[in-house]
Amino acid sequence: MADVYKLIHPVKFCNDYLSRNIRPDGRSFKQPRSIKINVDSIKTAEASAVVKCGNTAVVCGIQLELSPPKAEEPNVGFLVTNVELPALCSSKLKPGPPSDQAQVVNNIVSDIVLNSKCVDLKDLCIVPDKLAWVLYCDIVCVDNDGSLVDGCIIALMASLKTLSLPKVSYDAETEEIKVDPKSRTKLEIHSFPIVTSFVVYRLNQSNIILADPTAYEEDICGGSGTNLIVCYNKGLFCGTQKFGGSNLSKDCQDDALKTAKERANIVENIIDVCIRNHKNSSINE
Amino acid sequence: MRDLFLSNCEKNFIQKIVSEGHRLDGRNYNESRKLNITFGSDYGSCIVTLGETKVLAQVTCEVVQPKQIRPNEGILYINVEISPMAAPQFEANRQTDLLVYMNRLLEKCYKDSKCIDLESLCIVVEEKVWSIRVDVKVINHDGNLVECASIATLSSLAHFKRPDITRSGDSVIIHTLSEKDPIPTVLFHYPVCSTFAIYNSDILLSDPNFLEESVCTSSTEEESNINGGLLVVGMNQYKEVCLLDLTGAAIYNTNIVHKAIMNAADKCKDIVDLVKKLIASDDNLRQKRVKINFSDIITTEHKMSLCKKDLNIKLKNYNVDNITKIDDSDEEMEKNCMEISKYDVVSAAIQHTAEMFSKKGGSKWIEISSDSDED
Amino acid sequence: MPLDYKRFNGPEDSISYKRFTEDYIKSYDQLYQELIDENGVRKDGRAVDEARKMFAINDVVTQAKGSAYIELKQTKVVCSVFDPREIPHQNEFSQLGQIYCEVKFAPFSCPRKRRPHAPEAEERALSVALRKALEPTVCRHLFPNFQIDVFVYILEHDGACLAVAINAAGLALASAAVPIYDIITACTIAVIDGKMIMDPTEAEEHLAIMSPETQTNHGLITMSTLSQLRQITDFRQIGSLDVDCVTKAMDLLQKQCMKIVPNIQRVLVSNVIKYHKERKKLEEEAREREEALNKKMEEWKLLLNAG
Amino acid sequence: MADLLLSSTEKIFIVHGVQDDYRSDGRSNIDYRPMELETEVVSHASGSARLRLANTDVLVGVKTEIDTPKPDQPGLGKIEFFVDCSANATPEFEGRGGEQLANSISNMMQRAYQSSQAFELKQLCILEGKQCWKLYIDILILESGGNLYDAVSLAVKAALFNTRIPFVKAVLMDGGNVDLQLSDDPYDCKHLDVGCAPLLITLCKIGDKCVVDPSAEEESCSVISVVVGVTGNTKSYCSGKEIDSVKSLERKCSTIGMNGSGSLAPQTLQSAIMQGMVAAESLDEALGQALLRERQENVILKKHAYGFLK
Amino acid sequence: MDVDESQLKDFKLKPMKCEFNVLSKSDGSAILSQGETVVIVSVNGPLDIKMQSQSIEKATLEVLCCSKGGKPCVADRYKENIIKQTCDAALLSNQYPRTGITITVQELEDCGGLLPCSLNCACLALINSGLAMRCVFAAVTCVVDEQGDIVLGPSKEQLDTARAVLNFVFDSRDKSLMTGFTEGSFSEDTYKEAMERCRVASDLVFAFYRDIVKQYSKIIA
Repeated sequence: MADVYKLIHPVKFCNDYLSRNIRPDGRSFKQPRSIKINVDSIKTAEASAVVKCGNTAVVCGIQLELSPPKAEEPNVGFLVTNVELPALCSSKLKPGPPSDQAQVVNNIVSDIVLNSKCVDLKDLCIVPDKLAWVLYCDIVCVDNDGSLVDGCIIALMASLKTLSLPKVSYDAETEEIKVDPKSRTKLEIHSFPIVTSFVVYRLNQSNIILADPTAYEEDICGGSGTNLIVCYNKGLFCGTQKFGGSNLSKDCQDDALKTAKERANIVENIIDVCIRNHKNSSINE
Repeated sequence: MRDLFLSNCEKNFIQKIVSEGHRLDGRNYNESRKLNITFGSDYGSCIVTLGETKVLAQVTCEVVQPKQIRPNEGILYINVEISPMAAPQFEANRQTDLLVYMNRLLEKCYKDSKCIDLESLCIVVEEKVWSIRVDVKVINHDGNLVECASIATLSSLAHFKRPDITRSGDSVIIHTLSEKDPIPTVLFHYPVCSTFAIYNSDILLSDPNFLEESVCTSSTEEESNINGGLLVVGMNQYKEVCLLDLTGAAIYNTNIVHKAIMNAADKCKDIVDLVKKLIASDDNLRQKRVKINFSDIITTEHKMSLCKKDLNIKLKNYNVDNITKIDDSDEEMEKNCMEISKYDVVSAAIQHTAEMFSKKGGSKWIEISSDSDED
Repeated sequence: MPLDYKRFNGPEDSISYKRFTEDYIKSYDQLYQELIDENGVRKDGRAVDEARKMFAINDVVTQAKGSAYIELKQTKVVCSVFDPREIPHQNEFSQLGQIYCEVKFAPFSCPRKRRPHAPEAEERALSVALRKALEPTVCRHLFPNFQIDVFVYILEHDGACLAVAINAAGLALASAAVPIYDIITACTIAVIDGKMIMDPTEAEEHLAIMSPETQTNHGLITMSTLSQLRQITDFRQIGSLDVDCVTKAMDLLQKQCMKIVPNIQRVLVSNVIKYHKERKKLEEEAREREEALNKKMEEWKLLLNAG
Repeated sequence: MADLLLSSTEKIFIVHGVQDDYRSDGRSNIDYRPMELETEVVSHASGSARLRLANTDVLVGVKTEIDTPKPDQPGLGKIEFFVDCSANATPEFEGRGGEQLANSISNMMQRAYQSSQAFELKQLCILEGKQCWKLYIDILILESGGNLYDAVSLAVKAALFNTRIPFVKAVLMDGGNVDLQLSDDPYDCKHLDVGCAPLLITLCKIGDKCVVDPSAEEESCSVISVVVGVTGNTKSYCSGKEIDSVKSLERKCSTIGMNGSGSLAPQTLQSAIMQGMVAAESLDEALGQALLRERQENVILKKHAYGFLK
Repeated sequence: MDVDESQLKDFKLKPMKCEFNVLSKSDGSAILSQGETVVIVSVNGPLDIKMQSQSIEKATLEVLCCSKGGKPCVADRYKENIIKQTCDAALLSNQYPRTGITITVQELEDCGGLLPCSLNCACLALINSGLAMRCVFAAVTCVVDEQGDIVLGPSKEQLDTARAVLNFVFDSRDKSLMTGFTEGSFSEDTYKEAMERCRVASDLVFAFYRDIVKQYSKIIA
């Protein structure tokens, strides 16, 4: 019965719930969905993480390659992030080259990584002007049920935190490169950006914000994807994006910033615990 | 591209007034619209306006690996884009016939005529060369895109300066503009295209606007249009033909091509002179550290958009002088012949026949004639 | 290759670091010894004819009509199936429904190299093979002029990925309630040096395709079957095998495919049971609510009558 | 594949004919249609062949190029197949219509040539890890009258047999550069060893039976066909004294695939494979003889080229 | 048409110059310079579009951003998205169901602050096109410099050295936030202060809009 109602009167269905201070999936307005993280589950990647935020499932894998650095910036390596939204993750996507929406998400994720300066690209240079690491971070969405950017950043950070670089020796004379995959050094991560997404919903002449929205809630609120993305990084904000949806009032904004801050601490903890557990279990093995 | 339809009324009207010696905007047959070239703050960026037609061109360069068959030559790449900004009938990111046609014409005119010294763009043979890319963007399409785009391409190429480089051993250092003065591109000659609309197979309209272009290439209901077409002539400042292209119905009158070439020769020289003059003055200003910016093109001119001043319909002034001037193109032609060039084109005594001979000997007589008269 | 303007690109000439490690190139014999010891026990401890343990669940992708995730140790595959939709850009009526299949590898899925984002020959070949396998399975006459989209995403490739993709697609089709004739199952066998190796890993597959110096049999076979109907929907062999070897492998594959069927069935049945239970619970709750409401109504009525 | 419009009565006629081992053009179920083969038809290619199998017409050109070998296979050359379904062949190939068929044919060929027992890629190596030959095999389908796989594989084998690659000496210079020395004499070439190159045999299941070399009409009566790639016997491709020095090799399957939307019973598949092996054997021998004769004629008689006029 | 600098109290924006009707073939067009950054925008619509992209509820908005030279890239899609979502919220697009509206943005000069300039120019072009709008909008940029001070209307050098760049787009009716996007890191207080300052500064932009429209409407009348 509820399904039919939802299908034929999507807005009213949502209104009915929200006017009773509850969301269609039973959460309160600012309550995010539960998060599950699994690191290093994909062996073909150098580092990897699988993250589930509610139904949204994201897999991130990092692969390492070597390349001479750019002529303009000889002491800088490369960090290439790409978010892939394959057709299987949502009924709105069709197979083919990335849609506009996928490119927008891709750009947001890459901007956050750059803005937060979590990886110092100079760390990735091996021999200036000759050799540098290229980190290919591919983030694949397997199930898109809203708040995609949150999941992407969590997956990316969890995998970056577990990444270690093998030792490379470069012979300047013969230009010969040797890599020893057994002796590895951990990549230093300088910051810890965590993203929380919101949608702004207009309900009876006033605006409310919903944290960590599902795909259905995103649709209802208009625009494409989430309306407000707040990135919190160790005491500072590094990037807020608001577009589409209803206008944001001051109260809502304060609420959103507060929620994002709280959630960032929790998520940070979850990732750390998860990585620690993984390390312990691998030692025990 | 969405189809654009012309009413028969419009077509017939235009056909009629043209055959009576008028044009909708009051111009003479071989009168061009106002040409305006503005340069931007970067080297190699310019906006060219020809009447209401506006084209933006930007030249960029990067270091790439040369092609295997031409290891010591740089690469010139021309890319035309027509966005919905040009006119509502265009769709974004769609390859239209017009786009392909324009790209090809510009390539013929600038790449195939070898106007750029590609060898000077070589840095290290087989390894590094400059690749010069010209992006031509149509901002407003009111006819005669080819001419406007070609002037834009030429001006931006002539205006462009690439960063200087120093080679030390294996490595190549690319200097920023502040470190070392950039180098201009070497152009052997300055080709420019001009378009003519052909009406009734003997009337040439130079610089046709959008309406005139569409009418002369479309067919009316009663008579399938066999007499109209668009003729593009590309010529350089030495009055050498670099490009000749005809769309629409075939001409059965060779004279018209000669007439067009005569007209184009003069016009192209004027345009090239103007481009050179403007670039020189632009250079002067830059040396005086005057800031040049596209914001200079913002004026209050267009405030009158809905008043008569901006409407492009005008009645021609019936001056006795003006009327005689229309038909004396033949005299003008002969005057042109006196100019120094590698080739001279002389219209011969027999109608429909012209001889072309080279000054430096070689093959003496090349006869171009229409078969009908030879018989 | 033209640059992809719709993604971020790394430098053009980057190479995986594995190229510069010491043991990048190994000879055939070296690899052989690594993978199979003299007692015929494989690197991961399996016997030659032993398949890997399979983990399968369905309805993992909530946005899809039906979906499945199958794991054969390191091989991990997700598949989702969407509602039938009208065949796009088609001007002729098609009597039979069509199946559109797309197999994609994640960029990080392969141990040897980074996969490019743009579809490449191998992905296209796998997509065709998957469609070939599924076409005889689905009752296509039930939805003329419509197509069903089947998307398979390979998260990690450690051998037998086509077989796993087919199994996953079969499970996803079933959970999407698409009418099918029978449950489709598939598996792969590798022949190395004449030995039949069931359900090979990526390293074993690589060795099976590599050509030995001797003229022994080597190759790979993937077969998909409809076990109840005793039909083969697709059969793909590569390498160099004599006829006896092919026949023998076919028997083994058939048996193995049969073994997978109950597993798939169990997943499907458990799902139905789960759904049924949930439904019952919901109905129960609804009834309780109604009863409570009725009771209140009665009370009100009593009050009203009394007042 | 080319969709012919056949009425159901026509289809029944064909199916019944196959049942009685008597096909609509008078052949039995194991007969091939007449073939015409000519090599060296494209003068700019290193090797070429044109094959006409009744109404199916295929042109194959082999181009050679020097390339660097793959890093994980330093001692092997490269071979690549490209199929072009020309819109001349049938109107359905217009635009991107033939793309899928072209892909599946080139895929099948690539797989058939994968094993070293089918085609020895080592013979294309110039200098291990540095230089090798890369063969581009361009297949043009000029007319499609059924049984494209078989025709393509025959033409490819003929074109490879006809291919000559120049002798090249490679010397490793200081600093890892390679110096290539090419002989001045353009006739200083070697032939490739293609004796064991595979042939693809299509077995089309019509009714209960499988037929070889189906015509376009027969293909439209069938929902499933099996394609078997069978390696050749080097012996059939040697002349004179060489025959004794070459060991006769057992024929093997280098690839098996299925086409069409139907399915098969295991027994049918097995018998189809067996049938394919038998057909391949006679086909391979016939091809060998024809090619040897053609080569001899080329050398001795200055053979008259027919080209496409015939 | 420059904004009178004496009008500004303790802050100033970059001088703005604008012209309407620059393109004869577009339904609405505007060219705007903010400092040295120049953008031209054309608006076409309501247009007839393909059945597939039609919506029965409202007009389909399509935004195209063209950089001056070189190749398209992912960042262009991001800009398009921001402009699209902002214009979508400002337009009364449900008045034009089953049609399309195309906004094309062409960069002419980029000396920092291209996207805010594009947004303002798009708004002006929409005004010029005469499409029904719910409100107009103004984009204002400010940077947090190395000392932690907030600077409105930054120059190119200030943008390059800034610790953070914050852009806000405000609604003309109640000055509420329609769109916002930032670069770099900043504290919550800085964020709020920057937003308030930009909110006040948006008045200048709206005044500029009014000024322009007045000038043009006088002539038409």
